[in-house]
Amino acid sequence: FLEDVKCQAKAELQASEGRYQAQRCVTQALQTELLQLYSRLEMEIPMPTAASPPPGGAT
Amino acid sequence: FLEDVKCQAKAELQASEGRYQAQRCVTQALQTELLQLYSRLEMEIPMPTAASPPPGGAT
Amino acid sequence: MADDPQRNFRSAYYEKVGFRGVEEKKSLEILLKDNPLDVEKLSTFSQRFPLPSMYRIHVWKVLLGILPPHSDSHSLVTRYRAEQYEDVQAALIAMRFVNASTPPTELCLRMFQLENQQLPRRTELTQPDEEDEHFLAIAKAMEEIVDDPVDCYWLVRCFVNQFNNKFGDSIPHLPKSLEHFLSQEDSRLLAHLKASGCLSALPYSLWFRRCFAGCLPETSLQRVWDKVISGSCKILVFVAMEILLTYKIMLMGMNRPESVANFLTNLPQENTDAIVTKAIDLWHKYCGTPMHSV
Repeated sequence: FLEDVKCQAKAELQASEGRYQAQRCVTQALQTELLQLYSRLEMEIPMPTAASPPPGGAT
Repeated sequence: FLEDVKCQAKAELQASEGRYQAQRCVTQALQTELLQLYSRLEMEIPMPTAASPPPGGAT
Repeated sequence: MADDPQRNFRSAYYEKVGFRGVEEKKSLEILLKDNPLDVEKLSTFSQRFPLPSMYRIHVWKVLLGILPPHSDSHSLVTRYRAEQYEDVQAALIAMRFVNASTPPTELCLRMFQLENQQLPRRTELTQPDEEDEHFLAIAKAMEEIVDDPVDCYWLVRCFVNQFNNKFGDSIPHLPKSLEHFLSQEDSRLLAHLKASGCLSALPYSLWFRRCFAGCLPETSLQRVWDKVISGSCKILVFVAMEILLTYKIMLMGMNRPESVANFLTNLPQENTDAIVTKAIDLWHKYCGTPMHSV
């Protein structure tokens, strides 16, 4: 019976791990897309750099 | 003793789920950011696709 | 019950000779060998005794649930925690919220906001609000106490969450509680603070929202946080009261609320260990010493 509980716990943990890995793939795809978009924006539009204060540097 | 095993499994699962939930928050934040960037791109550059829709033919 | 002159004498003696610390360290080591760890006993220990610095971070992590009670899960859970940290940080970098030159405290804040789905839009980044400032102050102090950035983030995150969840409802009542205990310890001082209008100008946010982060140096602060993390917010009242009692003469000479507020926000940093020790004694005197045997 104890083995049973352990097996179940392991399966649940694996399922959680699987969900996590799937989300990670999504996240990575989104981050890649974000990178591309940023570089496109930077090429095509002069970025309003002056308007966006550097993080932490706001006064 | 059985309770003990269950408790341990639960704590591990919770930590794993926390990691998964954080990934979900990341996904959402990335999507929001992407959306914003796309709308900025569309406003500021005449998009190749957006330039050619027939007038009044918006779907 | 708290007035046990014999015990006080003994502990004062041991403290001088350094025995007390050794015995406490031994009993903590026994507790830490338990598997699973008895979180209840660990908090009782932490309520009663100062944590030896070599075990402090570990005990805090257990008390805050960053590490589970089962020691054989620690390496797995530590890996999960580290991955979560990296995932969130990587996303913030990708979104250009933070970069290599972002101060660690701000990184902590943004990560915390992202995980709570409260990240502001990057185009609408404004000045940190009051709540953010409290968070940043706590993060700054934690950063001084904890070397590892992953541990530091997790400790700040869980400290703030636990503090708000557990004590959120009590915090607004702490100023009244301070007034109550001060009336018993030193009614003259209280009367003066009231009459001069200084009582309402005391730095309550610094004391009761930031838990003295930025007010006490870290070596003293961590002994207060031992008590907060193990389950008491009342200790904050007694630290505040002991500060007032320690600087009574000075405060009695001040009549302008701004001067009092200014003095207390920029507290002299030399006397603070003694203040914390006396505050903990007062706290035990009024609230009792947790009696679980350790």
